[in-house]
Amino acid sequence: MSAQTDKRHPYRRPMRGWWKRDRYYIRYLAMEATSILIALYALILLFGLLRLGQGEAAFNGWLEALRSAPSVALHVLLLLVFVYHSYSWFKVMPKTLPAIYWRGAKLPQPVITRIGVCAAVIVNLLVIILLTGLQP
Amino acid sequence: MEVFKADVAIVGAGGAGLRAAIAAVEADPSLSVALISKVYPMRSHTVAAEGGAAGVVRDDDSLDYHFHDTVAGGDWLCDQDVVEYFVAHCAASLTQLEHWGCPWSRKPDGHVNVRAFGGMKVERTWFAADRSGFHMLHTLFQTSIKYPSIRRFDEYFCTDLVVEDGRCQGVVAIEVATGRFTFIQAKAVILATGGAGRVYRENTNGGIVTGDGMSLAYRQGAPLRDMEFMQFHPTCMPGTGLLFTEACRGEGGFLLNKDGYRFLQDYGLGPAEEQPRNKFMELGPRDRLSQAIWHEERKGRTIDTPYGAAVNLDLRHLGRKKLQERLPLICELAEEYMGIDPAQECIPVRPGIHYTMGGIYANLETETPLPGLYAAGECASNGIHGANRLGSNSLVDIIVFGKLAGERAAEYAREVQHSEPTTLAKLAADAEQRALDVVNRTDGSEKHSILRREMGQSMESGCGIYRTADEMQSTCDKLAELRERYGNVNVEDKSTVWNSDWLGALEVGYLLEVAEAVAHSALNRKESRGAHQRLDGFEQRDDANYLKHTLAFHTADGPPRIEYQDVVITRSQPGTRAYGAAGVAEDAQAAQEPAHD
Amino acid sequence: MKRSNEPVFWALFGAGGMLSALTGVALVFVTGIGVPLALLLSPELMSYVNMLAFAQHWLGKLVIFAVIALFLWHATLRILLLLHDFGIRAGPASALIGNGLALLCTLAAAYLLLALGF
Amino acid sequence: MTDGNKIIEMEVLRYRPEQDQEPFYQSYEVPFLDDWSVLQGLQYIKDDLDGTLSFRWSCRMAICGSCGMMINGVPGLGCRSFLRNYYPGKLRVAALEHFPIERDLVVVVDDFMNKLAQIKPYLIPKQVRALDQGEYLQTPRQLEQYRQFSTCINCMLCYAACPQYGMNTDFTGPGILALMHRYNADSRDDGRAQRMELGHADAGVWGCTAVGYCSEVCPKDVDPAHAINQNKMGSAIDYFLRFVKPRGASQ
Ligand SMILES: Cc1cc2nc3c(=O)[nH]c(=O)nc-3n(C[C@H](O)[C@H](O)[C@H](O)COP(=O)(O)OP(=O)(O)OC[C@H]3O[C@@H](n4cnc5c(N)ncnc54)[C@H](O)[C@@H]3O)c2cc1C
Ligand code: SF4
Ligand code: F3S
Ligand code: FES
Repeated sequence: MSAQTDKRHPYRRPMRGWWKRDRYYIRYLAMEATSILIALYALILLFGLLRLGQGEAAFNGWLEALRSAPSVALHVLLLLVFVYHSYSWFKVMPKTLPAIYWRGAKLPQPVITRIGVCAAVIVNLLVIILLTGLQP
Repeated sequence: MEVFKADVAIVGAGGAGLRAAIAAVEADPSLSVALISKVYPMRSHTVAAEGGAAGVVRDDDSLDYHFHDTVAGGDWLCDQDVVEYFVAHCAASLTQLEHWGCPWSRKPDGHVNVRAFGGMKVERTWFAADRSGFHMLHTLFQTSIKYPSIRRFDEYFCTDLVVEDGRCQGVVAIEVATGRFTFIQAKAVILATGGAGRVYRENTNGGIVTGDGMSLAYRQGAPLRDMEFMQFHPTCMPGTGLLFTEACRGEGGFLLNKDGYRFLQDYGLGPAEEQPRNKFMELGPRDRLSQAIWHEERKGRTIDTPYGAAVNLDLRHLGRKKLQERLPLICELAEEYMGIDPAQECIPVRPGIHYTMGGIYANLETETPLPGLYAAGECASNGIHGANRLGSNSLVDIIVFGKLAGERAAEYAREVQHSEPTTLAKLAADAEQRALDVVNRTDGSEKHSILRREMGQSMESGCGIYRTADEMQSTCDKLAELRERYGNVNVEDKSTVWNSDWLGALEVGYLLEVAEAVAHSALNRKESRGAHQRLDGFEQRDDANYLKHTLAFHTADGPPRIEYQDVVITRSQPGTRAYGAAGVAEDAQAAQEPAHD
Repeated sequence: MKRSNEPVFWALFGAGGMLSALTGVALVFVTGIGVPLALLLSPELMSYVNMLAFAQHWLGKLVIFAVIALFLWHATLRILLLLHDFGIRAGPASALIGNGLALLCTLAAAYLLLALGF
Repeated sequence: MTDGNKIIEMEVLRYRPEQDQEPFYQSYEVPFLDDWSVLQGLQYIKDDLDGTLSFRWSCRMAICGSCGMMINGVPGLGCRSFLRNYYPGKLRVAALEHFPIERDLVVVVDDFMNKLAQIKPYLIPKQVRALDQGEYLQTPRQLEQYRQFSTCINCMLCYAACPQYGMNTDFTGPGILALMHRYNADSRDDGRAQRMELGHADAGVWGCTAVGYCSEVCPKDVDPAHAINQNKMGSAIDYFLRFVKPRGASQ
């Protein structure tokens, strides 16, 4: 053994396919992936807005398209995606807030998530109820 | 070989080493300090200390009380001048750590809180939950980063001291990542390498606690002092030896035998009361408690576990809330390692090796007999722990004397000059060769893991809680045999990068030397005192002949040479070590006599 | 170290994430299922006349703009992350394109809403 | 050494830079007792089967932070994971992910140590106090604000869990950002603005994408994801406030 030469040769492992290493990563990516459909939904609305500006016939065409089977199927999927988005959003939320104290004790993070989810349920219901009330 | 020139070199980056480094650069920022550690500083074993550190702060407490608790706890084998210095500097040292950010647990008014500890008359143990050593170490390490003149050598394994011109002038170390040697030349060297608990098998110490520094100094002629006093901690996990801190009892935990009886009342520690009372029952000193458990076992009143006899540590009555707040780490240990919920069940515990009272002889100024060499922390024997250390005196020892060592070494470094580099380089090269010989030889046949195992077993059978001449003699013989066999050790791994097989072999070399010092010091002490208890006609303390420190000197090729040294007594003449009700009676009587303090 | 400009995008991301978490499910249900299939809701709700009136009211404009723009900004940040996570390392270029598109759509929505008049 | 009659197969990732081109798994048969940790299994291998296996360890009680490793693909402390939980299956042990492998289970931790030093991990007091003035006052409630973040043992499991660190090692990473937050949140400290120069950067809190796995694997409940992400709000506010009142914000 010759002691004065450096035989170090650290090995770096590749990151390729890292998300396959753990279920946790898959869940994280699923959360990120909701964004693609959220963008799609925003674009659908934007397109509706464009059609609205182009007059009644154009707008009715857009409404008609919404009634097609593929569109309904897509929106059912969107509905599920938004449900998952809501849930995962409030799951992460406690991490983004400073600790909240309630009667001298730290509010546990799952409780904050539950409060968030409840809020989402209530607001969503309110929106629907409000709109049903607005019906002509 | 690479050479690094420093003013002060410190071996060991645990609590003592880090404190020394900061003190040295604060004393003189122009000094360069090399801080060498075989592990990253935050892995040092100070990290494992749970309970806390003693410092007088309460109005009903006094330095005098702390002095007397320490001296009596040490069975009068303490150097009282050193203890006086020590108790006077504890609280300020701990406050200093607070100023550096240490998160000591607090009282509602924002002042630091203190808890009860064994053998202490008044609550004076500062604590950070049950992670006191952890927080002290991390605070010191992180604070040390502030000082650019501290140059760290992390994961450098020290193999030798370089002594020339009658003084210590540096150390030789292996860079673990490369296997290369570095000579760290220094005007002063501080050893802060921690204890040697690993000479035994079942213990609370980390794998790195192998007595390296003790052995390094010993080989260079510095004596190891009072090595026979190895502390058994009464409450360890059977098998692994992991520690359940004394704070468990400080917070009010009970020790029960297999009949659910608080047996300590049978051993002069009673009466048994519900509330913890200082110096009573479970808050007696460690040596007494460990001995009581030994006797219970002889009486057949202990619990059997696969790892031997145990008694129960009962924390159930403290309630989950208090356990979580004050003893979270203990809860975690019990749950994770034993599957026990301490709020519901008792924890079986048995005594295990915990602390090395002895060490490199250092005086009140932390100087060893070898000029230029200083020692602080658990590797040193500065005289404050005597024959039995009190819980929470060590964590404060390491910072009080770590600081002093840093200051003294800095002073010394400013007075002396580096020697001629070529002579030193030659000595360093010799040291390198010695370490390389261990790994390079190809004709060895002994496995160091086996030597280590046999040593541990032999130490446990011969130098346990109770000792007899026959058993100690056979341990001495066994150790001589192991020393012989070590000369024939084989290191399987011949590589250079992170060769832990090689380092393991070097550690066994250190351990064997320290073990011999322990066993021979024990064999020669024909009395019972503190942690050294004999059953063969020497059951009593013998102040006439043995109110003395043992000094073990390294010899060329045989067992150590044993000498004795007087104990420094200033204010407290040896008396009866009484705890429980007897202790109160003793105190009352002392109060009536004219004060001899 | 250079301060990150991420807060700008992150704030938009957060606002969009919160808005969509609170209202997304209801909106998708109304515009994509309830109204088209006349489920619970009358198709009249989204008739040309109603929607025009809604979009001409300042509050309606605000709602439509917020939903479209914020949803997009929320999604853009995550899509960019996703690209990054899958190792598509266009770096600043992809960020420029992604955020550019989101900005374009935002401006388009604003223009369209203004063009509808009050 | 053991009288255990159960034998578990441990596959250990080996890499010896002096002879191996790349890491490979080596299998060992390890007889064990029920209370044995993965670390004890490795020690058995080293002491009795193969002295050339290298790994770090010391305290055996989950406090020194030395023994982080991938255990069946999950970052964990060797001394706090138990063989019985993997038996009768086999067990794969590898060096911590996202760090370069120095040798066998030993990784190069220079990056972590450098980052630790960069964030000024020491108290920068509001008012310097002399020793004879006694301690700073700090109520249990104030202590509670940072206590959790001060219990990090520097085991780096969170780094092995964080893909953002894996993809870009410039990212300061969870453990160190938690340590930064520990000091920032200490009532005695006034160094926040200095430390956040790093925190505000792309490689600071903004390098985190809230994957959250770091907190999941942390053996000490430090919750680094919480430490980082609650700082995003603060960092963002600071970003915008800069324009409003330039003096109040850090440069
Ligand atoms: C489980 C446990 C609990 C404890 N609880 C308490 C308590 O509550 N209260 C109390 O007062 N005391 C307690 N103690 C005792 C106390 O913690 C120790 O005595 C003290 O921490 C020792 O500190 P140190 O700085 O001397 O050594 P250590 O912290 O052990 O540091 C030794 C240093 O030396 C280095 N080193 C060693 N050999 C070499 C070499 N060859 N080359 C390079 N570097 C080397 C190591 O890397 C390390 O950095 C406890 C001990 C244990 C084991
Ligand atoms: S935050 Fe947790 S996982 Fe990360 S280094 Fe600290 S203790 Fe380990
Ligand atoms: S896993 Fe990484 S991305 Fe953030 S929340 Fe944790 S640091
Ligand atoms: S050995 Fe210390 S954390 Fe595992």
